[in-house]
Amino acid sequence: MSSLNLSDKRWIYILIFAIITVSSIAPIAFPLPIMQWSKDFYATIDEGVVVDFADPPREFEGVGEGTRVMILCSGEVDKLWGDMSEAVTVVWKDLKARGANILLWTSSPSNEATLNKYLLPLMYGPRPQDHPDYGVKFVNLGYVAGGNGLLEQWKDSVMAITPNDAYGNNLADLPMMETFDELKTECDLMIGLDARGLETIYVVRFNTPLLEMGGTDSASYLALSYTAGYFKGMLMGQRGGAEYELLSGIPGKSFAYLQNALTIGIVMIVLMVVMNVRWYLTKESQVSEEVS
Amino acid sequence: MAIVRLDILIVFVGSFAVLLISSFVLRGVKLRMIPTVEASIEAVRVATEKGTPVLFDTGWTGANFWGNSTGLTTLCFVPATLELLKAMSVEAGRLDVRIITGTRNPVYALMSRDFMEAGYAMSGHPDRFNPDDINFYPDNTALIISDVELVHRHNIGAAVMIGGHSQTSNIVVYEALATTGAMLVAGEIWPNDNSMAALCADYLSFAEENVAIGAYLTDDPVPKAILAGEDIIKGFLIGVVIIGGALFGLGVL
Amino acid sequence: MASPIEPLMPYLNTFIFFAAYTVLYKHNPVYRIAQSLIVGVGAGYLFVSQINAFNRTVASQTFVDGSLNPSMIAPWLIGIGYLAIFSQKTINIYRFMSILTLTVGMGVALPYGPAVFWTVTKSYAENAFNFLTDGMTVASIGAVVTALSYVFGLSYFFFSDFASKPTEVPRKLGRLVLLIYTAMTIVTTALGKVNLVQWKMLDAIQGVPATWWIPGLMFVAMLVDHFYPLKNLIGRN
Amino acid sequence: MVEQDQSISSQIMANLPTVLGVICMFIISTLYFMDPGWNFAIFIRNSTTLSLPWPAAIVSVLLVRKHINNILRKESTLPYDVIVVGSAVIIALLGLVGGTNEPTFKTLYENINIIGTMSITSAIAISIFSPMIRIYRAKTPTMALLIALSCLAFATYTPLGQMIHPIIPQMGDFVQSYISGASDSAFWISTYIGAIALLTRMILLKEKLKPG
Repeated sequence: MSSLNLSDKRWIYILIFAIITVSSIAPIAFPLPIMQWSKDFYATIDEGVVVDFADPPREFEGVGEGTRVMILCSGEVDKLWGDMSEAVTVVWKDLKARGANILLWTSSPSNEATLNKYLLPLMYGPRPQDHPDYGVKFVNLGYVAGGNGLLEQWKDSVMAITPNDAYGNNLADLPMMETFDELKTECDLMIGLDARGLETIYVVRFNTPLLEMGGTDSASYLALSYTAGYFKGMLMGQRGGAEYELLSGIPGKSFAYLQNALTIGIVMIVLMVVMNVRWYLTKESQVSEEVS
Repeated sequence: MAIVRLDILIVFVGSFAVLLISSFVLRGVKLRMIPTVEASIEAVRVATEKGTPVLFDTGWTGANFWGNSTGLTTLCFVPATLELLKAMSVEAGRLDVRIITGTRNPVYALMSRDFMEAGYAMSGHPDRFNPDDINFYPDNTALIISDVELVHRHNIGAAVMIGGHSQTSNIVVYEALATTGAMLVAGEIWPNDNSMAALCADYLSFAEENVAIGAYLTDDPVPKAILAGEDIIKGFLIGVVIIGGALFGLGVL
Repeated sequence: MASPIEPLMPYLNTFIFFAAYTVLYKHNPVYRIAQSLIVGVGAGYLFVSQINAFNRTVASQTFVDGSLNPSMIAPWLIGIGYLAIFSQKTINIYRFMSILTLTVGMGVALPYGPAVFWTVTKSYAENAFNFLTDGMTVASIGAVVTALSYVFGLSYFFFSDFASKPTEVPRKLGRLVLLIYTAMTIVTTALGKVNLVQWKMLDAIQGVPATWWIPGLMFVAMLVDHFYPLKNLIGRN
Repeated sequence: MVEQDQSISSQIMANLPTVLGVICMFIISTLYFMDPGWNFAIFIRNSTTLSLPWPAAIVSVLLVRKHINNILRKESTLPYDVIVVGSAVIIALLGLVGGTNEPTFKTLYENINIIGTMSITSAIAISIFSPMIRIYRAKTPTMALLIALSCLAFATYTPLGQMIHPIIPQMGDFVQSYISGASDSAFWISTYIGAIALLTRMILLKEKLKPG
């Protein structure tokens, strides 16, 4: 390996790690504009929305006591958790505070392991199945294989395909599931965690209101679904968490990540400008040398 | 039994009808080139000159039951990339260079064994095929972390990475390839992954271009006529936006 | 019940997380150990989870109350058919199974293509001229910009001469639209992923037990190695 | 005419798996448009889905076998091959004996593979910053635009833009929501059309899914 000189790109790596370390030790608050899709996300939960892809339109009146919310952890949450943790946490807290009935499904063992390790203990303690809310306000289906094909089948009945929850309880014995079985009609709101394909299964056919949460950059590949109106709002990354904290007034830890983003943003802009100026000056001096 | 969304059904059937008709009517229409087809074969030659193996990484491309539209595009990369692998294997067999693959899809791993073996056999050197050069990894992380290791260990001189990689992790391998100065031919299923290829690749193809690779690897005019037929569907959609938009705007619809 | 090795796990996961970064310095044994563990554990886990999945969904359902369940015969046959790849005599059986798997997968997802491209296009068309009724708002201007960008973006992908030559200007604009997407995506991806590093850094600093010294130690080792290659130590022994 | 018929029938016979596969594909497709679906289609779909553990298990074994062969041949990678084989065997034994809920089995997977996944995903950030600094030079108008847009995006997605002027994040928000959204749509939709074209080629046996 060549010696460590100033043009060595390993300096970039060291610089970035230094920024992250400093940001992690001493976070401060910043002014934060709220993206339109985040405002839409909160408005859907708070005030509701009308979905009119199929006839007749469906009117959703926002999340209140007993609203049936299904959370579908069907994307790559295991990879993105470090960029989604605070947003998912604050939204879950809000749903609980509003009295929603929450049904959770994870599409892969690693997604299930991620939520079991980082989210559910925070919300329901080390043994969620023993929490007083369990079966009444919250049911965890856990990892059930089958991807969106499974969702296609669940549209008619969850219990017919999947009789048990993640802990081996019979779903039919859980009071919350009495009116939360036929998803095409009995699910009032779906929230996808990096989920894809729900629009073609539920939205365009059954007008199910759909919200989406992902990493900061998930917006790039989910943009179609927001721009085309399938998603009624999106919450992206730790920044999305900070936005939701502001909108809902529920305190959280998202702002720690913004200082890091700010410093990185400034450093990258400065570096791009400096490298371009350096390149331009080098080019100019080469040209003048050739002329002389 | 009821039909759900008749309009989508009509578009579905109509699309096939247009393309089937195009396969007869549009034979001989000239198509633009796709850069990665030739470049992939060139990558084999470049690796030969550098005396290193070629990395052929298709990521998650393969059989899946995700049951969503992105799963469909992933599936459609299978025939295209396998045909490309076979064409590269023919050249690699002739030049006596190894192709080291990387895949995380079990069905694809087995199929690539079949196609690669056939390619080496077609080159006249079936003995140069080594099934151990087909690397299956249990997940995307193992694939990326092992690809990086292979790039450094073999000092890889050229790579063809056409497929799908979770969360733009393809760029981690690209960055490793940059340290060895490798030629990079890339094309990704997802647009965000493709943005990473746009940042780093020497040759890039994207979106439907990758699905069309098989049609470019044959002299048969029918597949090319079908590709030309795609333009009719795109033209129709553009027409829907412009004419339909005006009619909606004017309150006619 | 917790695993007896649970107390060691914070150290292990911090080691794994930061070991993957050591390759930025150079190809080294720490990276190789992390890589080998990820591959090995992943392979073992995949093997077990597949056996478990097949057992739960097929094997345990093959005989119900002592009688054969006919719907379970096909999954057995298709699965076993994959083994046919190992003999040239039977390879066509394997090919049939793999083709069937691919095409059935395609069949599940096939209608979603037209479902998306038709409903998206229709939705853009419906909203494109909203400014006529809603006036000039950010949303109505956005709708017409969306429709135009979509048209340009789509026209970039024309394959044939008969379509692409007369649409040269829209295709150039389409390239611009795709470039804008690319630029935005590259930056948002970088900013999103850097959050993951910070998330783990926070965990290493604030978690119990604190494990920040593991990446610290790795960094020091790399720095020392740069000036005094550590393999010399092994060589001299 | 007779010759042509013969050639079509012989082509179908030679590509029987592909022909049957295409038929199955359309049978399955009908399920999307029907409520409820029909039993035969559901049977094919479920049977194929349920068989998927087989190829995954086969290639997992092949992977381990490759590393065992390396150990037997005493390759230079021997210590690492031992780690791969050892960890795979330990995990497999834990899972097979204790089941997938066995605590050590679960915790090893969580603390090696899930954290490894997060690590590799996080490494993407640095893998992007590095080429951005290395490659982004305003040599052409296109590159100049790319750099300008990158600066806009950095300012929009961090508090920086708002600190300078609120119009900056508003511009970034507009570009992302409308232009990038439309661009994403064009990208996906052209690929979906490409998928339909590929399947048309399969119907005409121009894509056979087998070599030769």
